[in-house]
Amino acid sequence: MLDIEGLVVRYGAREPVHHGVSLEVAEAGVVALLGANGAGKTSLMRAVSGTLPLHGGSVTAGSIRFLGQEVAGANPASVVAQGLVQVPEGRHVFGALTVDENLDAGGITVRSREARARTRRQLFEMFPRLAERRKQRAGTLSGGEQQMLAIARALMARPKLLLLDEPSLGLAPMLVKQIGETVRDISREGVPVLLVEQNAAMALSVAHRAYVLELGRVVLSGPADELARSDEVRRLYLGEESGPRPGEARPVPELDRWTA
Amino acid sequence: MKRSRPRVVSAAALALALAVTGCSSKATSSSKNTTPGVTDTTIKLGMLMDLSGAFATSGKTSNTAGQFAVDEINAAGGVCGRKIELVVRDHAYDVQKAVTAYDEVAPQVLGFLNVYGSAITGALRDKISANDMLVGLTAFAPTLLGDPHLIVVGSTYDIQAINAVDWLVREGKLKKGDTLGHIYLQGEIGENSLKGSTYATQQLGLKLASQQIKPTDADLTSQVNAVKAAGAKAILLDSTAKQTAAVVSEAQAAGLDVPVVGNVASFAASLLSTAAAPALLKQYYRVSGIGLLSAQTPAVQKLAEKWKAKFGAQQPESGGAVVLSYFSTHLWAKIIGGTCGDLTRKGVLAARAKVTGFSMDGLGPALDLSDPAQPSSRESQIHRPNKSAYAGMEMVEDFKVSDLAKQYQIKAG
Amino acid sequence: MSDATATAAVAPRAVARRLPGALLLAAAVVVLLALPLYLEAFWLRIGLFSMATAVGALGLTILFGAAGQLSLGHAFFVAVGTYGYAFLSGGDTGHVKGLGLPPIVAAVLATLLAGVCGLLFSPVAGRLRGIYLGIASLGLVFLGHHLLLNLRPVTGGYDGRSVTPFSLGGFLFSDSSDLAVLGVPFGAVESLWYLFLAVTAVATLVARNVLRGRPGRAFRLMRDNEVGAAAMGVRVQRAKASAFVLSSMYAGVAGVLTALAFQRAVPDYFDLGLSIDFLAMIILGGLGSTSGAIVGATFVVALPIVLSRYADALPLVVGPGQDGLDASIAAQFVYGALVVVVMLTQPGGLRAMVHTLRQRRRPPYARRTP
Amino acid sequence: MTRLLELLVNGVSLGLLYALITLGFVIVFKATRVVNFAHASFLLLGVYVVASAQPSIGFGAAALLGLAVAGLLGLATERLLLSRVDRRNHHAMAILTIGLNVVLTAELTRRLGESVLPLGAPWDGHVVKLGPLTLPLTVVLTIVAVPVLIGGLTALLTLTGWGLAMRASIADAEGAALVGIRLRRVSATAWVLAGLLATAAGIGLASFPSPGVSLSIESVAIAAFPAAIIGGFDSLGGAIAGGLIVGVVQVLVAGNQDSLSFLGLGAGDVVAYLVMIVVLLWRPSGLFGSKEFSRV
Repeated sequence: MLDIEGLVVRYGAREPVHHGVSLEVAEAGVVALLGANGAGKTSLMRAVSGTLPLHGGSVTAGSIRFLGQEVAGANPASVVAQGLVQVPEGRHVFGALTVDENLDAGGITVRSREARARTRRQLFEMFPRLAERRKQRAGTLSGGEQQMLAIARALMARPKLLLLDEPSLGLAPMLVKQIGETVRDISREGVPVLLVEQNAAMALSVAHRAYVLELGRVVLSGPADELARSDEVRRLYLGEESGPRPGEARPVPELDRWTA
Repeated sequence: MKRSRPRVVSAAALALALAVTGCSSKATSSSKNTTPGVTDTTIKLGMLMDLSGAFATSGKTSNTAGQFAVDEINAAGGVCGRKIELVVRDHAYDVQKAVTAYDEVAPQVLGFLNVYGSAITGALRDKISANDMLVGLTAFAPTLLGDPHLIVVGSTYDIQAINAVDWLVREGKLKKGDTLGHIYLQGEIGENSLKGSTYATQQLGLKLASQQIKPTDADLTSQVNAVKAAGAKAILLDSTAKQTAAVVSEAQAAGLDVPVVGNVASFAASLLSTAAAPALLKQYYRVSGIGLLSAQTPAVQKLAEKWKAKFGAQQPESGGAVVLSYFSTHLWAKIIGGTCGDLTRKGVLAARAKVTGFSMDGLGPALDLSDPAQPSSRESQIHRPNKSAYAGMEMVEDFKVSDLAKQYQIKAG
Repeated sequence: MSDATATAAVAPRAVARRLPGALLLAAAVVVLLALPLYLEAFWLRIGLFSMATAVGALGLTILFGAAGQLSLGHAFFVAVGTYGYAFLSGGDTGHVKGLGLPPIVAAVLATLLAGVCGLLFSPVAGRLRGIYLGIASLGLVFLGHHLLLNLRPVTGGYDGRSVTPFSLGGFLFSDSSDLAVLGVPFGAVESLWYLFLAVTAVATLVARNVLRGRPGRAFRLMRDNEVGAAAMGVRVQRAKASAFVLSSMYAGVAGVLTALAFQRAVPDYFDLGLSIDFLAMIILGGLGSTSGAIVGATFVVALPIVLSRYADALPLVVGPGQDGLDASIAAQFVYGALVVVVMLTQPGGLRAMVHTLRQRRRPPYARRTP
Repeated sequence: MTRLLELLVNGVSLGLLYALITLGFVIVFKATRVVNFAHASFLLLGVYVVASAQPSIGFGAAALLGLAVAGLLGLATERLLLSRVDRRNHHAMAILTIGLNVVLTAELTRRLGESVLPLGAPWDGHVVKLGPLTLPLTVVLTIVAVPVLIGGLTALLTLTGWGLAMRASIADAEGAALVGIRLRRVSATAWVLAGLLATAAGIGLASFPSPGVSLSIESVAIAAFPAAIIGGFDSLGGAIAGGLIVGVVQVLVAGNQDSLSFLGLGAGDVVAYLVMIVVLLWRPSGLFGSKEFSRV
């Protein structure tokens, strides 16, 4: 459904973030993309959703095809129109707007009023907390509630594929678990999910397939359960042994600005 | 490397400096034998005007009228057997540009026919006296008196205010015990005018209610209301032309149905096409120390014809600026004509004091420049707007000096 | 390219690359020193204004370029320098008072006074960011203008006050000095040229050291991330205040120089337009760089004046008083359009443009990625 | 008492016009993070077009033309200039508007000079008596029309999809892009709105008893700066409140010059900035502003 091939992203004149990343998301299920901070995960998500220019970046090589259509370099609105919706890292809910208005905005590309109302009802069943707080400003919600809202807002657009960028970031372990369940629910409802996570344990527990990105390259890929058992992943991402490998550089400091 | 750099620099600098300074052209050209701006055939005079800034219309008008006079003088053979040439520079009412333009023009000219703008004159005063330059002004501030380098043509703002108050009383528009409202601009015009109105109201047993405004103020409702609350029976107004329109309309809006007398700069012909026109025609008068472009004397008619010949139906915004510039250019010719034997800046300064009875019928009052500490005249005219008069103004009262203005003591600044 | 790396041990290639630079600098210094012997007062005056403005721009580029504090109040601090000098060095004339201090003392005190004003404003500056700070400081310009008009005994009101010529060790920097060098009479502009050159050079060196040294790093850290800077041991409030005070003192020096260049202090010069011009200068030149500030200042100051002078020679532009496009308006058009074009093509300013050109010319091995 | 009331009414009317100017300024800033230094010249250009077209096509059509030209100028600024700059480089964009302002001001100065162009509005020259108060009709119309205009704008922003898109982009640009809102379109509308609001305010400022359109109107529009700050940049309500506060304070101070002489003469303009600094010391992001916005 989503085919990325040989992707290279650059921010201005800086060194490219990727060195030809390729990955694939199937028609159903959850695909996890793992990697340390600075590996290029967020840039990859931005490349797919078309928001790279907002951060001064661009796709300089490779292709991103969604349902056979090239989307690399397309603007975010047309990407959304094609059914590819992203929940960004850091949630980016509309703090000054109410929960209801956030959901309205999420469904802004859906023409049918009736369809919007139906989706909203379903979402309120899925996230009862949001229904309770529908008149409240999103900025006043807790972190976990904001994450739920961000996901619900994306689902309002009735996506064909949902991209989730670091949904567990900054959340308490219990909430992380809840997010994992939500992701599983969404894919069960028939919406495939590309999940980008630093929290490999959670991601691998819900994903079917996974890719591991390191310094702009895919270094590992395969079925999630196999990866979860591999030594490398266990050591590096599941925290069974701490500290980076010798020789593995920390992210280039200049890149922090762009990926933070 | 880092340490060696200054040595390289200074050595090279020294060598080059020695090589270079041997042949400075500036050294030879700056011999002081000849007077700047004077050759056997020409006399150059400078003009520093605002031709592109906020007062560009006035600047251009003065420039044109000055050129009319110069052409006339040259056609009649020039002065001291030499033709007058103008060196015009635009300062756009920007002090920095004015100072550089002065530096550029000063070495080329005998004197300045006109330097426009009080801020500009202020910035240049020290240089002007250092250069023994004689400078004509488009300003009537008594604070400019006492400096032999500056020419203030005609009566000063304070005297004009006194004459205006005197006229209001003579016409019965103000009676003893009445209140005069005075709305005045912060700056040399308004504050000097206030001295005059304060003096006149004291002498004539009137009360004064004054309100200060800034040149940039557009909404003057509160000032007008304040004057109204003080019970003013007439308003003396020192403002820009735009503000005049605002004041008369706001007075009308506030139901304050009293005469408004403005100074010479407070009117522009285009105001008569604005919404303020009815109020202006009804209430507004102008006091002026120089002549009126629609006056019926031959000298004035000749000038008006020149303007018509050049601009056709397009009448000047400010008839006063046309008259003043033309009049003072002729005055300059008179001054220079008095020192043909000594065409130097010092000679010109001395010649200025010899002019005691210069007049041109209807263009201006008889001028006496002998004492720089006294105004060259104490006479004023009163004008009022009239759509059919040339440049929008007609005569109410010809040049006259009030007794009050005669005895008024000016403290030169 | 820090100087610390350019020790004697550096490969000969690096030395070879730097040598032309040193010679260029030497040539520039010679030319600058010799100019008063050749140029007329008009050009020297432009130079004086440019240098005075450049010093002010240096201060703003430290404040805004490095520390990220947007100030639209720079004109105010320049005014403090100008009037401070005029008041402290001036004598009593009529209603206008003065303390009659020796000019050099007055100049130093005026600079400190501007710094103190900056310090007084720093509680506000420290609390505000971005556009809030920009407009709050804009308030200073209006407040300052109001004070200039109303504090008559100090400022002389709308008419301004004259400025005591500078003197140092008995030498008077004015037209009444009898000094002549190689037959060229040294009046105010010629002698002030050297004074300004010296002050500008010192100001540039200090600014360069500040920007390249520890304070500059602290400022930039603070600009990019206050919390991060605090975590790295930068005392944010103090660093902000010191950036503000330093920049105010630069403005103060610029003010003193402006006073000397004008030979008179007039209130209307210190308006919002001046503050905005300062901002345009440093961004046109290249934000946060000393050379950018100087180039930007020279450009903004000189362009309208030079264009007016050569109006006759330019197509479409008419001389003063003729009908058509006035030189001064044309200068405004060119200035405005250039600002737009530079921002469209080189948002990094003229300095970035030079940098790109230089990189293009340089052989590939010398090219560095920034 | 009557006088105080008159001053107050005049102040409110002026304040409402400031509010319109400030609204446009704030909307652009919120939608694009650009400080529009050319805002005052947008206003002057719009109202200049009205005044110069009015003799030949009548006031109504001229007003529409003026609004259209200013709106188009806003659109062109966004489309032709700002959209070519990296949208994160707010400094470059702000400086670009400075350049634009220089060009516009130069051209308008050249055209207007010292002259005053009559606005030709049908309410010019009319005075209304309301009990003891004598007020220009303009003042009364302003007090009625501006709230209606602001109400209409608020309704558009809260009730329509366009308004939702606008508010969502203002709240979080990236979030808005990710739900399919076209940010370019939103910025373009913000710039068009700025031009329209500025011209509307300009028509008020140039109306009787003001004699017409002249250069000084531009300096009046600068009062939008402190007004925007007093209100707090991220609240439209704040823009309105800020405008009102500045208008009322200015008129009251100017009207009581005599008793306030210790402030120095002509304190009316300065006092807005004094209020602003006091407000900022108390609340660093204005009366209604929220914290994040001062972090721009």
